[in-house]
Amino acid sequence: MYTEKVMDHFQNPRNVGEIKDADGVGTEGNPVCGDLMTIYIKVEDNIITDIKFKTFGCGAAIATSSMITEMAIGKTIEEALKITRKDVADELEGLPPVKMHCSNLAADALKAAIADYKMKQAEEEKAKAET
Amino acid sequence: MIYMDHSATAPVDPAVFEAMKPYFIDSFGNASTLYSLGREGRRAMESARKQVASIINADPKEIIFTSGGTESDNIAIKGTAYRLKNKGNHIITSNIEHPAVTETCKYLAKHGFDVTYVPVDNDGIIKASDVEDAITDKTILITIMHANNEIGTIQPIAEIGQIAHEKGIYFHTDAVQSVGKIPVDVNELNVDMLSLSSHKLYGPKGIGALYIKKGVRLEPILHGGGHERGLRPGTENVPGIVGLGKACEISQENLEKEMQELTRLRDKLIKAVLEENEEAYLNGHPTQRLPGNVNFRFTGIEGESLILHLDSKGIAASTGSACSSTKLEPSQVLMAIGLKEVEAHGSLRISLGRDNTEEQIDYVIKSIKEVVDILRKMSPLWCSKGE
Amino acid sequence: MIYMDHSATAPVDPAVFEAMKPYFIDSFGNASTLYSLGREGRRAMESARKQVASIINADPKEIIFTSGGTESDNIAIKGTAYRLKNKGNHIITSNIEHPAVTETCKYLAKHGFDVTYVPVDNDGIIKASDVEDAITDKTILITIMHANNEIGTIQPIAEIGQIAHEKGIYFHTDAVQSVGKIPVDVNELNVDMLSLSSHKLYGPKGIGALYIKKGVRLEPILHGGGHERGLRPGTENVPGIVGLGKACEISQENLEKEMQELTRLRDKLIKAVLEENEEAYLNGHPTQRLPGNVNFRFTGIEGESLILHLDSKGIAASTGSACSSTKLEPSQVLMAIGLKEVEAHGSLRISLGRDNTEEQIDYVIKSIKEVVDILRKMSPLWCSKGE
Ligand SMILES: Cc1ncc(COP(=O)(O)O)c(C=O)c1O
Ligand SMILES: Cc1ncc(COP(=O)(O)O)c(C=O)c1O
Ligand code: FES
Ligand code: FES
Repeated sequence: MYTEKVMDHFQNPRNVGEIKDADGVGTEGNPVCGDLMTIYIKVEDNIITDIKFKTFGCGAAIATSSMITEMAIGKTIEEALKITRKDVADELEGLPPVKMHCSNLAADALKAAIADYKMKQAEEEKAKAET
Repeated sequence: MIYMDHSATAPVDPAVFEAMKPYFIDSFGNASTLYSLGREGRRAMESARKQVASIINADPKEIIFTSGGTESDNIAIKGTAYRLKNKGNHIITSNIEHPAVTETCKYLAKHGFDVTYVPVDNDGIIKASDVEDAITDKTILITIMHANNEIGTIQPIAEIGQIAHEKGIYFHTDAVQSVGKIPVDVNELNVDMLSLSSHKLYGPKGIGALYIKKGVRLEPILHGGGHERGLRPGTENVPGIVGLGKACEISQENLEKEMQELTRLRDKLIKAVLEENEEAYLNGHPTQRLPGNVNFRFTGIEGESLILHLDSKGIAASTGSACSSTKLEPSQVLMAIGLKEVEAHGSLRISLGRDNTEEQIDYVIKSIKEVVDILRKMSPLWCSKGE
Repeated sequence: MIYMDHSATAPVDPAVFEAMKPYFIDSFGNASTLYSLGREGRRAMESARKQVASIINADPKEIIFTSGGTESDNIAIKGTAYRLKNKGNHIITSNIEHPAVTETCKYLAKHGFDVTYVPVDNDGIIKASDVEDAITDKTILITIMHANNEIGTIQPIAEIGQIAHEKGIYFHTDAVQSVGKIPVDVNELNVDMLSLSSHKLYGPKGIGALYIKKGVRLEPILHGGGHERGLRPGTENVPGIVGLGKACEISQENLEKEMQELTRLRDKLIKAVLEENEEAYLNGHPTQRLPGNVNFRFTGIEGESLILHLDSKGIAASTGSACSSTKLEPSQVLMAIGLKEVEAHGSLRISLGRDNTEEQIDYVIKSIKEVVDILRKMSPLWCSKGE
């Protein structure tokens, strides 16, 4: 039921792990199936320079996590925010219909990590401004 | 390939295939015709009926052939409900039945019937007294499975049968997972109806049987040419029927030996996996379970990923029942034994069969450890505790 | 043995058997599982679905697999009736349908539905205008067979479909006898549902299909694991499905050639028997009939005796439909074309197939003459006129 590309990313996931001093961390749970994903990003000059993930979930969840990290790395924050679930699924050469929601998980976790980064940025700016 | 999903389906035994073969091309006659070719088919069918009856200690007249376990369950449950609807509208079942039973009960619940779902304990066992307590003067049917398809637990059918019998309530058991795996005797079990399915015991797919105790009357759900005493019309699937008969004969002959060997392999597998993996658990009862059934869960691991990784190592296993393999909800059976959603998503069912060897078990033990380690490395639910 | 009862059932084509073989023992996986073995089964199933769709010019998504013609008919008719019961309760059918349709309609008639049985003319043909006249504003379903199983008459399905279509009424046809025998195109026929059965076209027994036009919604009659879009739950009979697919492919390829050859043999048989035997008659329409179907009656002769005598000469034929071969009532189809009871008891159906040869036809012509003469010698109905 999965494409070869999905199986490749599932079996050899890229960028598995954590980033201890991440600039942004996003965790999303999928209400449909109870799966869970955390994405860690490092950002330098508005560009995602490092990205890692941890996922508890089905084959599609793991493959989409892996895929989105490859797609996001090297992109600016703005570009990364434009990655949609459909882009992830397309890049994997398709997902079975019942598994389309799995790509949500990846897109949402990335957005959450970026939001976390922006929030931290804002806090830092605020702290800077106050001093 | 190492096949360890015998609860989903089993390969046809070569001797079963040999028995079926003549009925495809040579003795292909319609069993309801008058001429010799048709009579050959009928004779073969009637001797298969004896073989099926024998494995459950029934009379051949008490067996009708169906297209499989699902149809047998449907005929038994709807057949009773429609027949006895003027007597009462209450049905008792459990909360760990196969969808063939659960969905049929849900359907009836939408059409004027009341259904009580008796719970199981944390080991997955039903208490006969809970069934007894659920009985009302409107109860017309109790349907409780003999052995569960996911966690392999064996239910106290004889005890429940005794109760049903005393109260004069029809009692059906779905024995799709137990026939050919453990002793099944319709008299000892005190059942009025019993479903079985050929492909679970090394027979062909698309054929099953329903035991209907003498005197029990059911309303048919299919209508047509009056075959199988009007309860199951349609041109008889002679090769399928012959295959089912032969499969029953072989399973009956080897039952004792096979039970012993599978129990030994099962217990070895359970012991090793629980020892070698942190936070690994056995779902279901430790001993009151099918000889070939093992069902694990591993904290922080999701079932589908486990299955896919094992597949790439050449091992075929499953998360639970085959029908739910493309569904997203957690297993109802695992929820019923009190697991949390996230735990219920992480199960691995390994169901052994007569073709499995000790070396295969060793390889599976090793592979599970490897896969569990890989998946835990990428699990956000594990890292938080592991290191 | 000379087999001339192909309308009852046909032998499995050796190429069909070869196609099925791998799915019994090697690729036996449950088609609903995740691992490779299960995926093999699913792929085989989906390519069989294409083959079945192709022979009736449908989309593969419009095909569900069932356990045979009887179940297909039941799902179509009950599925529509239960689904649309709030819209209306009137069903139109004919008086020459197979019991799978007739008995289903009778059952519904006992449960609040009104059924109109449209008559046939003396040749066994339904008039489309009679169907039109029977329509009321409560009509929810018309179910008329494509080709009759006893007398082989081919009905004006496209014309009836046109009428049903214009009035927005669901139209089902039982095409169990026609698929693989004459061209069947669901678009040309204007049908919403169409039943077919594998063993009638050299496929295995115990498998069939139902075409359900895109957009048509039915209530299932079996409940369970959600297979076949929830309309036909139960572990998929992969070898059976593969066999049906292959059988469709072969029949589609050879259709034109086979029709021509069978029509030639049929007409030779009809001509010779009517010429050589006194008071021999053809039941059904002389040309608007299945290429392989012949149905005779001989004054003063009872059908069962005829069949048994022919059997002892090595010829397998039948009195009519196989399901009624052990019943005592005269054929409803023959009564419907206006025969007297005693005539309706005396029929001989010879249904030819792709394995029959010219020499066999010659032998059958000779044998019929001999048997008719023997039986007439001992018939009180004949001696009174003959000499
Ligand atoms: C306990 C139980 N009941 C019923 C069934 C249905 O049997 P089948 O798939 O042969 O219709 C199964 C297997 O699928 C089962 O495990
Ligand atoms: C016209 C017709 N409809 C339905 C059926 C039923 O098909 P099956 O016996 O495969 O269920 C038959 C044959 O028996 C038939 O000839
Ligand atoms: S099934 Fe939920 S993320 Fe894949
Ligand atoms: S005399 Fe034999 S069936 Fe009537």
